[in-house]
Amino acid sequence: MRFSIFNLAAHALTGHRRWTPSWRDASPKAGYDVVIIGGGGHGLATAFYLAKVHGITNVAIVEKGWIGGGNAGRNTTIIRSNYGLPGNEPFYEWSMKLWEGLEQALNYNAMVSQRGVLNLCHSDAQRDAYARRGNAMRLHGVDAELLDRNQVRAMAPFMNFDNARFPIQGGLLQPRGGTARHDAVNWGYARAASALGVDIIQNCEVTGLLTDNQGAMTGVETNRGPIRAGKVGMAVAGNSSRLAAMAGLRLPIESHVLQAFVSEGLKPVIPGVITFGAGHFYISQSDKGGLVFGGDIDGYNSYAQRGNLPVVQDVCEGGMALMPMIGRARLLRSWGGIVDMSMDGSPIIDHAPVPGLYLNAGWCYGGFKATPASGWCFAHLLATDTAHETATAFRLDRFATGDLIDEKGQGAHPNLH
Amino acid sequence: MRIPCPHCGTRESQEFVYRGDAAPVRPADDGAMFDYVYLRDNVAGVMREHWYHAQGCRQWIVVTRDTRSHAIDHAEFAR
Amino acid sequence: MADLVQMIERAGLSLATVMARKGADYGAIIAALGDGELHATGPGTWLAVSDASLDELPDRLRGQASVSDQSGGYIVYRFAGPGARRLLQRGAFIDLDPEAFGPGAVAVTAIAHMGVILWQVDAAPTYDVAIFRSHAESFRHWVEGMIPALAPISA
Amino acid sequence: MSRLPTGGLVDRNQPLRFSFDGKSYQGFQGDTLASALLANDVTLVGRSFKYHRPRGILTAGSEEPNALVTLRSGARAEPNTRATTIELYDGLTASSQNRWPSLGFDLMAVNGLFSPLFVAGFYYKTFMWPAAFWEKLYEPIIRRAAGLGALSMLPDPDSYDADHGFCDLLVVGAGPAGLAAALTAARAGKRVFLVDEDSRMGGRLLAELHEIDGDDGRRWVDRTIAELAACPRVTLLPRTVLFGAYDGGVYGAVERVSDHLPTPLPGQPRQRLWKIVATRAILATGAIERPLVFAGNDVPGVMTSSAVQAYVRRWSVLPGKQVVFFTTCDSGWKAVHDLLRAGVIPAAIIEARAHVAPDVKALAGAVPSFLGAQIIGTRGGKRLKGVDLRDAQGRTWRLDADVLAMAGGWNPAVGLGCNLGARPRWSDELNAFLLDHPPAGMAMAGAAAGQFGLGAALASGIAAAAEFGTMAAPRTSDDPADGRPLWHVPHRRGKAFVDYQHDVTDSDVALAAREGFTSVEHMKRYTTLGMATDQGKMGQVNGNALLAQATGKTMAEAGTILSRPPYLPVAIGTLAGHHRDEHFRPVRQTAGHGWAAEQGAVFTDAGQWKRAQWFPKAGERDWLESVCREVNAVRTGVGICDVSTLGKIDVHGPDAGALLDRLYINTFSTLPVGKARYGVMLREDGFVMDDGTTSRLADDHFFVTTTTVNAAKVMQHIDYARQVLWPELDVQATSVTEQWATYAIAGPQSRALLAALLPELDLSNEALPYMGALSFRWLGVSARLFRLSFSGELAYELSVPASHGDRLIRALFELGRAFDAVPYGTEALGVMRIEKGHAAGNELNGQTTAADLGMGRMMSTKKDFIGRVMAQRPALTDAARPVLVGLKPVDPAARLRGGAHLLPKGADAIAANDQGHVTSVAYSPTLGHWIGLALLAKGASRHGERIIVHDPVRGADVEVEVCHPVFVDLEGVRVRG
Repeated sequence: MRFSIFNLAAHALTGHRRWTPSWRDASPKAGYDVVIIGGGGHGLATAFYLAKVHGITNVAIVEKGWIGGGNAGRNTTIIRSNYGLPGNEPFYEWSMKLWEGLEQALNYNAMVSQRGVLNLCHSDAQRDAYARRGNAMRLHGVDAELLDRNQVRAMAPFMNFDNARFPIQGGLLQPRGGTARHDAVNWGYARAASALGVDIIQNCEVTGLLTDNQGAMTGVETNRGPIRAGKVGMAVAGNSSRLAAMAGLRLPIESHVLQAFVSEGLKPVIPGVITFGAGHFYISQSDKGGLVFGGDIDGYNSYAQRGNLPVVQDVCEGGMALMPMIGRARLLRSWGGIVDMSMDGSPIIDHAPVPGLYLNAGWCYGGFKATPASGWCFAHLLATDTAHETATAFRLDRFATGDLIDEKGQGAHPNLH
Repeated sequence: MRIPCPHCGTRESQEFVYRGDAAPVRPADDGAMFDYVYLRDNVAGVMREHWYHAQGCRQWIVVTRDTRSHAIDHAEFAR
Repeated sequence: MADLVQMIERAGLSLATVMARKGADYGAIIAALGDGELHATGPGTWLAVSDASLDELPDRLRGQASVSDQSGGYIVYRFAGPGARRLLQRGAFIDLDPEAFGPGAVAVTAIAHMGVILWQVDAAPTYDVAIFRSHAESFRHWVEGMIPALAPISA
Repeated sequence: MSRLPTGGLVDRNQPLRFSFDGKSYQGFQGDTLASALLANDVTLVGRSFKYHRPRGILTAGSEEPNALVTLRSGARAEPNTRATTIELYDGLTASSQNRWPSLGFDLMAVNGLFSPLFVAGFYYKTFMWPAAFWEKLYEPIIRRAAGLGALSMLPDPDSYDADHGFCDLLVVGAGPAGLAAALTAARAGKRVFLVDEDSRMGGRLLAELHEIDGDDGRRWVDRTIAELAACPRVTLLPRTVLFGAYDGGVYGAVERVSDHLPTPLPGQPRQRLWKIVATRAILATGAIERPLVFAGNDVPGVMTSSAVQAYVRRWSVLPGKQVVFFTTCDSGWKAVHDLLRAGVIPAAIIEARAHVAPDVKALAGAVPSFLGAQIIGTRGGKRLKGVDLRDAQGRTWRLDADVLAMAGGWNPAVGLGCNLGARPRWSDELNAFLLDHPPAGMAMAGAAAGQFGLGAALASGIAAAAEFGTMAAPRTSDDPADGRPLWHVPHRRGKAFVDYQHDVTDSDVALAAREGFTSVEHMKRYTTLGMATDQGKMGQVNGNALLAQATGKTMAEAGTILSRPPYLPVAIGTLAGHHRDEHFRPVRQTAGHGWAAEQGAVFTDAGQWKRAQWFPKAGERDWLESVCREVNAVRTGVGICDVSTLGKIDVHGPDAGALLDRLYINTFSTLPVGKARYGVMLREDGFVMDDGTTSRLADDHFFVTTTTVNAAKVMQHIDYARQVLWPELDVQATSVTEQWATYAIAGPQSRALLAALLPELDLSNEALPYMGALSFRWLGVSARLFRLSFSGELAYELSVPASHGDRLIRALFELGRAFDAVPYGTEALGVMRIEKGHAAGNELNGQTTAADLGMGRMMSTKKDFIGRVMAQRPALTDAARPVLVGLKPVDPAARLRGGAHLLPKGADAIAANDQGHVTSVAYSPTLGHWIGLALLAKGASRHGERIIVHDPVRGADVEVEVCHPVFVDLEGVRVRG
C-alpha cells in the first residue's frame, strides 16, 4: 500500500478502517540466510538494504522488545556529516545523502528537516579547530561554512552575546544538517523491509549464539527457540558487549548512559541545531514545538537507561548560559539511552573474529545520524563480505594497529569521547 | 548517585571523576598491553571500578557498583 | 542582611599541605605540628593553618611528611551569624546539621562549582571556608547573591 | 459571578484584580487563576493543539491538560502555565495561547474540518511529494501551527537558587496519608521533609468533606501542620514539586518561592532547586481522577468530578448552574454529596454501573439518577449546553447541563516511584496501576498505594512510617470506594478524546492498533498520546485500555509506560540556578589580574582562567599592532608575561624521581638539584598527553609544571600513577598551582631588570645557567627563579606566593621603567613560541605522537614509561605520518590561517590529496611575514618544498614553502646569552 495524500484521503472516506499493519509482526522461522540481532534503526536499515540493494530477503530481525525501543527511539534526532577525520567523513556524508532521499526510498515521511547544524566557537583556537574540520568537509565535497560572530548573531539573535562567560566568536555551519523524526525512521524502514519480505520478530530475545564444531556461527538461540542463520549480524548498540560475550569476545567498548531532554511545546524559536561545546549543550526544536536538548554522557558505565541529576543541571546550566530566554520554558521529559562508547569515539562495522558473526557497534552518542549509512554498509558487509568503500576505516583491529579515528583526541577513555 | 568515599563519607558522584573497570592491571608484559588499554568486560552487573575523588580527598577509590541498577555496595581506597 | 551572615577574611594566615611519607606515624606528624590548626583533607593529608609562620614545618617533619606551602594558594573566609549554616548548606551538598557536622569537622567539597575546604570552628556555628585565591571573586559573588535570599518571605 | 455566598478557603476580605486576555476580573486571596476565572463565569480558556477546539478547565490540579495560559507578560511571560496551579495575586495578567486571531474566534479551528485526514500518523503518510516542498512549504506551516505558547525571547530577569536537604524521611504529598506519615516520624524525633506541590497543605481534605476525630477534616489538617511546624527537625515545603527520584536516595524538588507574588522580593529567587537526600521516602502523592472517553467529552464545562468538588468546596465557586455527573465509581456520588452539603444541587447523576450500594445511592439524596446509563454525546461549542444519554433500557435522553462532572475512577500517582525503573502492575481488584515493589528506600502510601478511602489512607501513612514510630490512627469514617472502569462509550458521531491536549481520540488509538502499533510505547509514539505537557496524567491509562480492547489483551498484558523525571514540568532556569551569564562557570583570576586590568589588557579564556591576551596602547590600530609591539619589545629589550596559570605540582618523596621516570618519556631521576628539564608525557595509548618543565629543588622534591588546560588532568594522572599503578613508591604529590604567581621575564634586558629587583642574587650565566633553578626569599617570603624560555630569548620565570603576586608585578614594572619593560599577553607569547617552533595546545591535540612533534628521540629506551608500548604500534610509527614543520608564504604579504589544509602543488582539492593541516599561525614581526606550524605527511623530509595551503572556508589558496619549525635562532644562542 503506497502512502500519499490521495491514498490518505481515500482512507478517510472509509473512516480509516482499512489500514493494515505497517509491518508484519512475524514469528520466527527455522532459519534464515541472515539474522540481524537488534530491531533498532541500524538493524532495520540493514535488513532493508540487504533486501533492496542485495536482493537478500530471507532475513530476520530479532528484537528483544519492540522495534525502535532502544537508542533509535531515545535520541535527539540530529543528522549531520560535519566530521573532520578521513575515516569518518565519507561515511557520514554517505549517510547524509541517504537521508536526503530516504522518504522517497521508503515512501514514508520521516520528517527529514535540513535546517542546519551550527557549532559555536568561543576562542581563536576553537575557531581554527572548526576551520580544520570545515576544510576537511569541503575537501570531501561536503557543505561547510565558517561564520563570524555577526553571522551567528543574525541566525540566532536570542543567544547570549553580551554578558556570556564564554563569548560566542563564531561557528561552523553545515546547512544540510538538521533533524529527522526518529520513530518515523524506524517505522519507515520496518515497513519497507517487511514489504520486501524481511521478518521482523519482536519480543524475541537472543539468549545464546549457536556455532558448529569449527566455531563458526550457525544461528541464534532465543526465548522463542533456536533460529538458524547463515550469517548473524549484531546491531545492538548499548548491549554490544553483552552479546559479544556470548561469542567469547571482549570489545573495545563500554556502555554508558546518555540523557536527553525535551521541553513543553513552544512556538518556533530555534532555527536549526545549535551546539554549545563550551557548555556541553545542544538544542533543536521539533516540529511539534518541543525544545529537544542534551549534553554530555553521565560518564559512568551503566545499563540502566536513566541518568542522574548532576547532568540534568549541567545541561540546563549550559542552556541558560547560551540562551537566557529559555529560563521560563519548562523541561517536560527526560530519558536515558545506553550507548556503546568506543575507545576512540568511532564505530565498528566489521567481521567479528568468529566466522559468520558480523559487528555493528561502538556508535557512541552519534548512532542516529548514521542510521542509513550504517544499514547500507552493514548490509554491504553481510552480503559481500567486504567493507563498503565509505566504511573501510571502521575496522575492529584498528585499536591494535593504531589506526584510530579519534576526533576528540581523548584516547582510550570512552567516557571522554 | 552517592558514593561512599572511605575518607570523606558519602558524597554526590559529581565530586568524582570516573575512570572505569578496576579489574585490568597494568601488565609487565608488553604483549598484554593492548588488552589492558583497549578491551573491557563491560559487565552488566556488579563491577569494581575506579573513581577519583577530585573535589574531595583526591584519593582513587574502588567502588563496587551494579551497572544495571546503579546500586553501590561499598567503596575502598585503591591503594 | 549583615545581621544574618558575617563573612570576613582571615588575613595573614600561613597554610601548608602536609602529606605523610609512606609508613610514617600519623601521630608523630600531628605531634610535630604542635598546636596549630590541622584539618584532615585526606588520608595522611592535612591542611595546616596557623597565624604564625610555618616556614619551619618542612624541617620539623623531615623524613616523616612532605610539606608544600599554600599560604598564597588559599583565602580563608570566616562565616558567622544566624544564617551561616543555611548559607553554606545552600552551597555545599554535605549535611551540615549538628548531628552530622560539628565543631572540628572538616570537609573537602565544592560550592557553586568551586572546590572548598570547609571546617566548623564552633557550635555557634562559625565556619571557615578555604577557597582557591583565583576563585575569590566568583566565590564572593555567589555569597553576595545568596545572602539576601536567606531572608524569610512572608505571605 | 458564580461565587457561593459563604464557605471555601478564600479570603473574601482580600479581593485581587487580575486580567485574562485583556479583560479585567476580580478574585480573592486563596484563588487559583482557574477558580477565579470560573468565579467570573469564564469557561473558554484555551484551544487544543491540533484541531484548535475550544477548551475549558478540566481539572483543579497540576494534571490540567486544557487550561494552559501564558502567565505575566514581557520578559516574565511564562507560556503553557496551568491556570489550575497559578495562585492569584493582585495585578496578575494572563492570556490564552495557540489561537488566531482570538480565543473566541480562532481561524485555526478550520483544522477541525480536515480532521478526517489529520488522524494519528497522518504526516508520516504524506507531504512527501514533491520532495523539495517539505522544507520550503509543508514543514514551516506545520511548525507555525504547532507549539503551544510563545517564549518572550527576552532573557529571564529572575534569579534562581539552590538548597540541599538531608533527612531520615521525605514525605511527598501533604494529603491525609502524607500528613499522617510525617507526623508519625516527627513525633519520633526524626528529621522529616514534607513537600507538597500545592500552596496549601492538606491534599483532598481541602476539597472533600470529611470528619476526623470528630472534627472537620480541614481542622485536623490545620492542627497537624501546626504540630509539624513546631518540630524543629521537620521542614515543611509547600509550593514544592518533587520532580524526580534519583540514585542513592537523591530527590529533586522545586520550591516556587515567589511565583505567588507579582515579582520576587529584592534578592529573592523566583524558584529554588532542592536536592534532598533521604534515607527513606514515602510517596503519598495521591491519585488523579480519570476522565471518561465519550463523544464530545472536551466541550468547555466538562470537568472531572473531583475538580467540581474542589471548586465548590475549596474555592466556593460554582462552575455552572446545571451540574450533571457521569460516574462509574462511588467517589462521584460522594462528590454529589459534598455539593449538596455546600448548597449546590446537581441536576442528575448518570451512573454507568447498573447497581450501586444503597449507602452510596443515599449520598445523592433526592438528585435524580440514571443507573446503567451512559453519555453518548454533548451539545454546545464554546460552552456545554447539554448532554445526551442512553439509559439502561436503551432510551435516549437529552438533559440540559452547563457542567458535566466525570468520575471515571482513579489513577494512583505512582510516577515518581517508577523513576528508578520499577514497573507498575495492573490491579484488577482496584482497577489501577500500582507499584507493588517500589525501589529500595521508597514506600507508597494513601491513594498512591490504592488506599482510596480516607481511613485507609491515614492508616497506610502511619504504617509506611512504622520503622520510625507509631501513633494512633485518627478516627474517621471510611468512604465507599468501589468502582468499575468504563473505558469507552461507543459513538457514531463526534470525537471522544483520550489525550485532550494532543487531540488524540479513541479512533486514533484504534487506528494505531490497526496499523500494528500494538505495544503501549508504539501507540504512545504513533498517536503522541501521553506526550503532551500533562505527561499522560489524564489520558495514558485510558489509552492503554483502548489499546488493550483493540488488541484483545488484558490491561495487565497491555501494560503501561515507565514514568521518567520530571514528574511535573520544571523551569530550565531553576535547574540552571546561579550558573548563568558571566557566572555560568566560576572565573579564575591570577594574582596579577587586577594590575593587568588596570593596564587595559584584553582578556581571553584558558579553561576557567582569564588571561591577558594583549595590552593595547593608545593609537594602535588593531590587536596585531599591539602584539607586534609586544614581541619586538621582548626580542629587543624586556617584556613581562603572567604565566601563573600553568599547572604546578609538588612531587615529593624518596621515590619522586622514579615516579617521574615512569610518567615522562625522558628521564628525571638523573636531574641534578637546581636544574630544570623539559619533559613530555604520553597517555597509555602512546599519544602525547602533556608537556612542561620540571625542576629539582631538592633530592626528594621535584616541581612539575603542566600546560594551563591540562593541569587538573595531569594531577589526576599523577595520583593514579602513585596510588593505583605503583602504590609501593614513596611519593607525595600536591597541586600548588594556586600557591605561586609566576611571571616570565624575557628579553635581552631581562637579567638586568632582575638584577635590579634582586640585587642580592648572582644571576650570572655561571651561577644560574639556562635551565637552572634556585630558591630564595623575597620580602620575607619564599621565591623561586627559573631560567626558562618559551620565547627563545634570555628569559626567566620568577615565582612568589600568589598573595604577593600583585606586589611583584608592580615592583617589576616600577623597576622596569628604566628598561622600557612592556607587559605582553598570550598572543605575543604565542607568536614567539611559534617563531621558536614550540608545540603547544594546537599541536598537543591528543592525536599526535612525540615523534610527530619532533621529539621522538626523547623517548627513553632504557626504562618503562606510560605509553611506551602502545606508541610502538605500526600506525603510530608509520613514516608517512604528518609531522611538525614550519610554513612560510611564498608571497611575503600572504596571510596564513590555522585549520587550513595542505595540498601538493597542482593537486586537485579533494580529500585524497589532503596531506595535513596548519596547526598554528602568527604574524612574525621578527621576520616580517606570516609563519605557520603544520603537521604535514612525511614533513621532515620535505623542507624546502612548495605546497598549497587550502582554506576554502575562509579564503583563497596560499602557496607556502615548507621549512624547519624553528624560525628564529635555530641554534639557541640567545637563550644561553
